[in-house]
Amino acid sequence: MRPTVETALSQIDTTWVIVAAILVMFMQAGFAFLEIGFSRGKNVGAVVAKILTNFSVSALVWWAVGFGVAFGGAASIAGDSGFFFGYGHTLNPSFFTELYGTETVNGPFSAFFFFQFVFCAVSLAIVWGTTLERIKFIAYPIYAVVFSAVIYPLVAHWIFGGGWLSDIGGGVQDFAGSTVVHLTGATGALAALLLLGPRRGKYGPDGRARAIPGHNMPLFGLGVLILWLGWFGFNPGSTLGTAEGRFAEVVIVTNLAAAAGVIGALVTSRVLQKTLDVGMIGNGAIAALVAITAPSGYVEMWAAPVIGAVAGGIVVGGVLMFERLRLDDPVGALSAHGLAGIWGTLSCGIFTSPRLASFNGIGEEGLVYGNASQLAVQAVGVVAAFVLVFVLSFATFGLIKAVFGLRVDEEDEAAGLDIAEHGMYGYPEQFIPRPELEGYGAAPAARTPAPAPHPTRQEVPAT
Amino acid sequence: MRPTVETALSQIDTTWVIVAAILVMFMQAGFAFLEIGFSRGKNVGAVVAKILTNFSVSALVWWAVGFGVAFGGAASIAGDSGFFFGYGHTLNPSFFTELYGTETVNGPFSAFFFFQFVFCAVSLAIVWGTTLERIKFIAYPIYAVVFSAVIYPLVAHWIFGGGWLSDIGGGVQDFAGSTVVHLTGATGALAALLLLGPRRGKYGPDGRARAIPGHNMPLFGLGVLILWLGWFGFNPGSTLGTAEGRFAEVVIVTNLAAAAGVIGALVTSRVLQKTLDVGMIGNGAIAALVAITAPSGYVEMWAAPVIGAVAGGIVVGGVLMFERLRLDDPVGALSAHGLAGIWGTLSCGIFTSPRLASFNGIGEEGLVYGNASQLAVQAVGVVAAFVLVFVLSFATFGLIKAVFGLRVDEEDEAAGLDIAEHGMYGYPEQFIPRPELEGYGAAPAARTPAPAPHPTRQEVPAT
Amino acid sequence: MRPTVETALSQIDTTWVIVAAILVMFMQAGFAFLEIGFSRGKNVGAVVAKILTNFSVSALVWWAVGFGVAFGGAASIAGDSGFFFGYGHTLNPSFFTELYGTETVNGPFSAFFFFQFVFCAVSLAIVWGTTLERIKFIAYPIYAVVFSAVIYPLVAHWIFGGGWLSDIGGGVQDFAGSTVVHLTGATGALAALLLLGPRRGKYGPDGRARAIPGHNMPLFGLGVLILWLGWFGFNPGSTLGTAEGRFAEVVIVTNLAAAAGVIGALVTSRVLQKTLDVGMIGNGAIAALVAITAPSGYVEMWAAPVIGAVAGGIVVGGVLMFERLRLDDPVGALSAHGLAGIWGTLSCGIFTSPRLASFNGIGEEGLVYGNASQLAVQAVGVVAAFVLVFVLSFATFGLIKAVFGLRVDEEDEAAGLDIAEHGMYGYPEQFIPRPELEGYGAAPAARTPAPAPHPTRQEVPAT
Amino acid sequence: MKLVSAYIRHEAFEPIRTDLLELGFPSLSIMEVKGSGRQKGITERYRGAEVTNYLRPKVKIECVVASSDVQTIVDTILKHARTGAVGDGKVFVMPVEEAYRVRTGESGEEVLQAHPGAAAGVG
Amino acid sequence: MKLVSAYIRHEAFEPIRTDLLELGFPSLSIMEVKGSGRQKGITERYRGAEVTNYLRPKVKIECVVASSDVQTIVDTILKHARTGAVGDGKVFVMPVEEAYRVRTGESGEEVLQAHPGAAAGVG
Amino acid sequence: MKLVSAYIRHEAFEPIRTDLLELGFPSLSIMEVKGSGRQKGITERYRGAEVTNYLRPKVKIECVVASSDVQTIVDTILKHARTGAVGDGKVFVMPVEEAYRVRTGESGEEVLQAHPGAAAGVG
Ligand SMILES: Nc1ncnc2c1ncn2[C@@H]1O[C@H](COP(=O)(O)OP(=O)(O)O)[C@@H](O)[C@H]1O
Ligand SMILES: Nc1ncnc2c1ncn2[C@@H]1O[C@H](COP(=O)(O)OP(=O)(O)O)[C@@H](O)[C@H]1O
Ligand SMILES: Nc1ncnc2c1ncn2[C@@H]1O[C@H](COP(=O)(O)OP(=O)(O)O)[C@@H](O)[C@H]1O
Repeated sequence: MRPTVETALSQIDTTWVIVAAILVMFMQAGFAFLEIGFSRGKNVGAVVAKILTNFSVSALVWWAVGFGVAFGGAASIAGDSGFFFGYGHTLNPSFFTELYGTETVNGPFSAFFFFQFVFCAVSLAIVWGTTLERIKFIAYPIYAVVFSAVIYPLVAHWIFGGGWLSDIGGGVQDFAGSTVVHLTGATGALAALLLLGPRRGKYGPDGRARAIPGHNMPLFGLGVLILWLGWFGFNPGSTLGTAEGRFAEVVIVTNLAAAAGVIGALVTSRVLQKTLDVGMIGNGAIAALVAITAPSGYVEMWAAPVIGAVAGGIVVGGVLMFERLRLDDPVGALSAHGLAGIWGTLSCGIFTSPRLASFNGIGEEGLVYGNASQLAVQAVGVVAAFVLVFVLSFATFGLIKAVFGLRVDEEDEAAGLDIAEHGMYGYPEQFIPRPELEGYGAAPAARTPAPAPHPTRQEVPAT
Repeated sequence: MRPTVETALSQIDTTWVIVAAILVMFMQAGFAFLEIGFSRGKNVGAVVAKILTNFSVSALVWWAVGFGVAFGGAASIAGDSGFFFGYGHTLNPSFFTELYGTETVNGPFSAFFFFQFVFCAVSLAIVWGTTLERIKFIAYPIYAVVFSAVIYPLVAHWIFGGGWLSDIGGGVQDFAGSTVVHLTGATGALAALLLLGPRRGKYGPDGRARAIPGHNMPLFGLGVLILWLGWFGFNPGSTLGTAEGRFAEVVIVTNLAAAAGVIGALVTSRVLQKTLDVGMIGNGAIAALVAITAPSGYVEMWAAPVIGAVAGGIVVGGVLMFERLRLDDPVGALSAHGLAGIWGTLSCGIFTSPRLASFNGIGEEGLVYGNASQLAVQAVGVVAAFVLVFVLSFATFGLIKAVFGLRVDEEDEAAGLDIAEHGMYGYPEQFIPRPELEGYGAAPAARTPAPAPHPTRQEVPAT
Repeated sequence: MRPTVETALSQIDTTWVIVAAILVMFMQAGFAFLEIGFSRGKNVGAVVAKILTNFSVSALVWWAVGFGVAFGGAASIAGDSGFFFGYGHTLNPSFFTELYGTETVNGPFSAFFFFQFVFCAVSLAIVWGTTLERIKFIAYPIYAVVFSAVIYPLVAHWIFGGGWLSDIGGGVQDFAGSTVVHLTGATGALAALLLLGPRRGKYGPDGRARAIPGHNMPLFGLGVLILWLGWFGFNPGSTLGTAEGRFAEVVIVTNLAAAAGVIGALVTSRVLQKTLDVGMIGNGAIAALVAITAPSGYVEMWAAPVIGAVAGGIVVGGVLMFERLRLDDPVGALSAHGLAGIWGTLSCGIFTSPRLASFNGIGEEGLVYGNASQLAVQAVGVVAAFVLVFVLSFATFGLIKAVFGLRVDEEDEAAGLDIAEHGMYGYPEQFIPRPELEGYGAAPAARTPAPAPHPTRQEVPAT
Repeated sequence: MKLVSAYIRHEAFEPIRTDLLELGFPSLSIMEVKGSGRQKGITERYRGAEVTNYLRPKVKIECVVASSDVQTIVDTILKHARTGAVGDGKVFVMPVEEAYRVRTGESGEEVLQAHPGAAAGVG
Repeated sequence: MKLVSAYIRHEAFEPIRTDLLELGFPSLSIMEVKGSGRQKGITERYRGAEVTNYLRPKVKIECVVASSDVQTIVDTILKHARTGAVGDGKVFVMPVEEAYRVRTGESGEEVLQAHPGAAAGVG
Repeated sequence: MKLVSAYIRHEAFEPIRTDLLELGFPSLSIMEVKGSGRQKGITERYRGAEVTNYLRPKVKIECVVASSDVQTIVDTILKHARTGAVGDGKVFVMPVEEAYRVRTGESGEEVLQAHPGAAAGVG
């Protein structure tokens, strides 16, 4: 049988979705390095263990349960098929079974599954930056299970998967998940933070915040650049295909917003902080990327710099505000993913163009085109998602706190999570005195005949 | 002439293969950072020089010789065309000339060439982690030539390229190279290690192993995450195309295995080591990725977590075992690529599904489907590859040892390879005393009129 | 309407161009880490802020102005449409409107826009390595505006966009921009350097150069590997599509050249420096990639190792030469992007094959095929680009110097740009004394009841 | 003149510095040291092997003062550095024979501390 | 009371610490130093320029003991630190006038070392 | 025997070392210290909070010499370390009672410096 053009198009679309998903997967490294950069040197190995563990728990739970809840049918609250996802399995009908023209899992549908998984994993990763340097390891796998089986899948189902929020008005517009992914993650972070409290030494007895600077701005920068890279999968991949080259427009929209976010944060930092705070500039990029996530498929290019620049301003103001409110958020996720996620979702209600509302078939144009109703729909989406995630997360973290404790003890926090929870420093040469680290003294027999350990051959008596 | 759908499909396939190959190429950075993280700070610049040199030698030698030996025809032992690969050259017929419908090198075939090259380069990179912190630089280019011209191409030919191992039974199943790439690399490492011995200070006179902790867990984590990323090219790219979106299924299989490997290693580390060893958790991911490499194209999704979890357990046990056997392997490659490579290859004989054996047209279903014979075929593949690689590698390293010496002298090892072989520390500020590093004293004339070097303008007398 | 094969091909091409552009975008991280690695630890956060700011300014300015100047028409000096680029806008006819079959901006054309933008951003990034550790932050945004609006777009227009240099002879051959991108960046760097002078302490009163070693070879290596990765978008993406799988050939050509560059630099470093300088080996890869950029679409595979090896030699010699000329270029950009860019452009005049000259429809075959005229055309291209960029850049930097000053004062340079311009060290734990960094003393009330801060629970009296 | 040399916990430093400054003793130097005393070691685990640490990070303060000021300095240090737990550290007093201020080349007790009264009290 | 102050190779420290502990002297401090003595410099090469290093890493041990214990300490250090090659280092003995234990505020020789007998022998 | 102990700027070290070497005093040790004196603090800003630094990096030179050589050492240090600005540092002289060369076990003034004449001048 000769292959058809439809076959070719399906394979192109599958290729793009997989490439995009791989880029999004790599955002895990972005979060890891953003967090590592913002941590102190005694808490860095723990971030590596954490990111690998969470991503892995999430992968297995999403496969077993989460995907089914999110996309296994078009019911109003949750899906109900697709558990233990596998080739040849049958799915309940939904927008996506229609899109892929199949209710039986095949290759292209597998690409969709994986693309949605990496979104769940990003959302989960966002939770933990706020809890850095003091949370117990045990909290990760437990919350990761609940999050990947229930919390994220519910929000995803409500907005992406055909649930009730896609039915109010013309539907909530959230192209790639400013709310579904980012606000969800930040809300989980807020719930954890309220139960966790600030890091030891963050607030003096006078109540004033003390800087606890992250130990490594280059690695922070690596994180930001990897996230920026990954976002070219995140937003443009959410086209779920290559039709009309729309995804290329989304690439530009995404990039313009991010660029404006950097400039917005730079200027705001200069004005409010009287310096060019490196972390804030990076946060500006992230916040703008978060903000443009929802509108990236709905707005024309000219709107992107506006949305991004505002996000850049918001994140700087937000970080300063939360710092005052004694909400100790070492990476600024509450601002960059929470506030900017809200702003981004609402901004659809302002900037969505008629062309793109109709292209996507979701919702209507925004305020600047003379329609106020979409903004209200967007607000409902934000509130619904926030309440759902906050309640479930607070309950889960509360339970963990009651059963295991949420926070390492003071001694362990002072010593650092690396040595306390992982048995070894992440930077041993920084923390273990050199004579003890080398300690050839343990080998006196070997020592005596050994030549004097001159660093190089050139070390000979000068006289 | 109007383009045909076949043209379009060929271009899609070529695009995917090139994208996959680029991802695999980037695994070089993964190996570099895994090794850097596991090294001491005095041996890190050497890793950079090493990885660039090996990759480069391999690229040139693969182009001139290796590709021809591996894929230049379907003879039982070695190929015999395709040397100094170039557009328009003629190749002897093989499975691949048929697949691409051409015996004359063209664009799509070039993609195949490059995809196979990056596999060779990965296999070579695996060799060196075990030899860290003590091997002489000269060993790299020499072994790299032999490896890329003969050792790897022979194994690749035997299993991938139509050689004798693809003829026994229905053929050895090794989808992306658990044996061809990973076991080969680890076997080369073992040969080198036996001739090299443990690092100075690793074993005391009492014979007990002493921890020589790697200096940087964040960079180790970067390595792991980049490797994980690259594996989405490695396994799914081995479909060599996009037909039926099969590669998307391979993506999921690969990811589920890796996730289970992390959890398997985490649990095993907790049980055997009483801690959550960051390096082990990362090794768990790698080992599972190695293990799933062979079966990734042959097993259904449900089998992936099983294969991965076992690999995660194997790598932890293996590292502890080799440590006791006085085989000093700083990165655990013998376990993660060797033992897990064997496990992965054998696991095809257990889990291969009938659907996928027939889809690939290689071998038969595995034990769980009631067929034991494939397991035997897999075992033959493992043994044959191991013997070939070990003999050739041991001979090559033995020769290098006899002619140049394989190991830097004690003084150089103590001082570190960076200063000893590359003339400068990889972290000069860590090793050179600051007054000597800055040494403006060398410029007294410039010094006298210069203002006192206050770090900032704010430094003024307080009184 | 049934989709046509042409639709499928357009979507494949768009996919490849976007993937390639994303790879090129990530080269920003490559430049960042190459520069960070070659900087001292006190100037590293500044690089992060710098790269984000420049990329962002460039993105906005390219969108508003630069693209229009470069590609908004086929006039001899500059384009004149496409400003504030957006979907549905109309462009003046050019080679590219013909290629894409549209004068109205659509998806595929957006991919082209973005691909060209990331090239501009790469060119801009090249400028700053040479100015490391002493230039004022204010210089970045100002020069970035001029560069992205005028300087780069003019060169791009002249050679890529149908300007006068594509008309002399059969046109200047510069497939992916050895001249347009790399020489342009290096020329900007030279202009800045002449106005900036060497780093404090680089040359003693005796005039001898003193080593100011970069602080981190692993991060340098990360930069090199990311750049190498990105080049697989840079050159093969410049096919602007997937026709005949040509881009796969370009991948191989690119990689062979880079490999030969590493070996060339390794050997040259051993001969001239008597060591295996890690930075030089990395520079060798970069220089070869720069050199192969112009010919990558014009030469057969066999020529690539030759071009690359020469570039590897050139960069080592060039770095040593500029060091003597008191041109203090911490990263070697003048050599790796300047000299190698010139060599690469000229090498088309030597090695371009008749097949590929005619495939691209630009210029003629080179010297080895018996035609000398193309070499002359190439030389004209180099000179024209150099003069244009140098004059405009020197004027811009001169103006900045006159108005704001180009260089931080001596105190700030000694203290480092991180603390001086960004308010905080990039590695606070390296620079701030630990008691002051932790300073719980500020919280005496909290201190008294607190348990003694033993690092772990195990710290108990031994007696 | 005496050198007061104290090995203490890092977190004790800031209140000591603040108090000494108020008392007119701004001049001192510190350095990172590792010390052992009455403490068990910490065992670190890494890939199946172990390494044991007996030394703990401390900060050493070195402060040269006129002999008559020694007790003030010692008392200030003792006051803030005490938590009552093992590892609080030690203070030693050592003789110093001469002192020079590099900036001026002056020598004698008056170069020791910025506060003019500090040395003046020595009489 | 005396301060025994030794500049030695890193690898000598562990046996010294072990022996001192057995002899009843657990308390000491160390710090990283760089020293020069009878050694040529090392020349480092970097991108065509050079920098020369005359200083080598050493570890400095500071151990305050009762005057009667000085010889024990010095002998222990000399025993383990000697390789016979250039760069083995030096040991100096300096007077200490007073010592305080921060945890208790006590002063005098008995605060010096954990081992009760250590200072007891002083008489 | 005396210990000359100097807290100076980093950039002063190299000429001092060179001069001392020429004068026959190759042996010395240095360490990184942070010092405070007559200087205001530097305030660092980070994400809306601040941290203030009162300590500046200095290098400490420790050089034990025969009593008769002290003035040479002190003068050499003063000569090169002076810029005339606040923060130039201090030099202290302290008594040393005994010295041992680890390599040989010898003790006394002759072990102090490599230059044979250096101690010889002590008489
Ligand atoms: N005799 C000594 N010589 C040098 N340093 C000492 C001495 N005694 C204590 N120290 C330093 O003081 C620190 C705390 O000593 P420790 O014995 O724990 O105090 P204590 O037992 O008095 O509470 C040690 O880590 C070490 O740095
Ligand atoms: N007079 C001294 N003052 C301070 N430190 C010294 C002195 N002599 C030696 N040292 C320290 O001891 C280390 C080894 O000294 P070195 O002269 O090589 O020993 P030797 O010649 O006795 O074998 C030096 O690196 C330095 O740290
Ligand atoms: N009395 C002292 N005790 C210990 N260190 C001192 C003392 N006085 C000065 N220093 C050291 O010398 C450095 C410079 O001192 P500073 O007071 O700035 O010098 P001056 O005021 O004499 O120019 C300080 O940073 C500190 O390290």
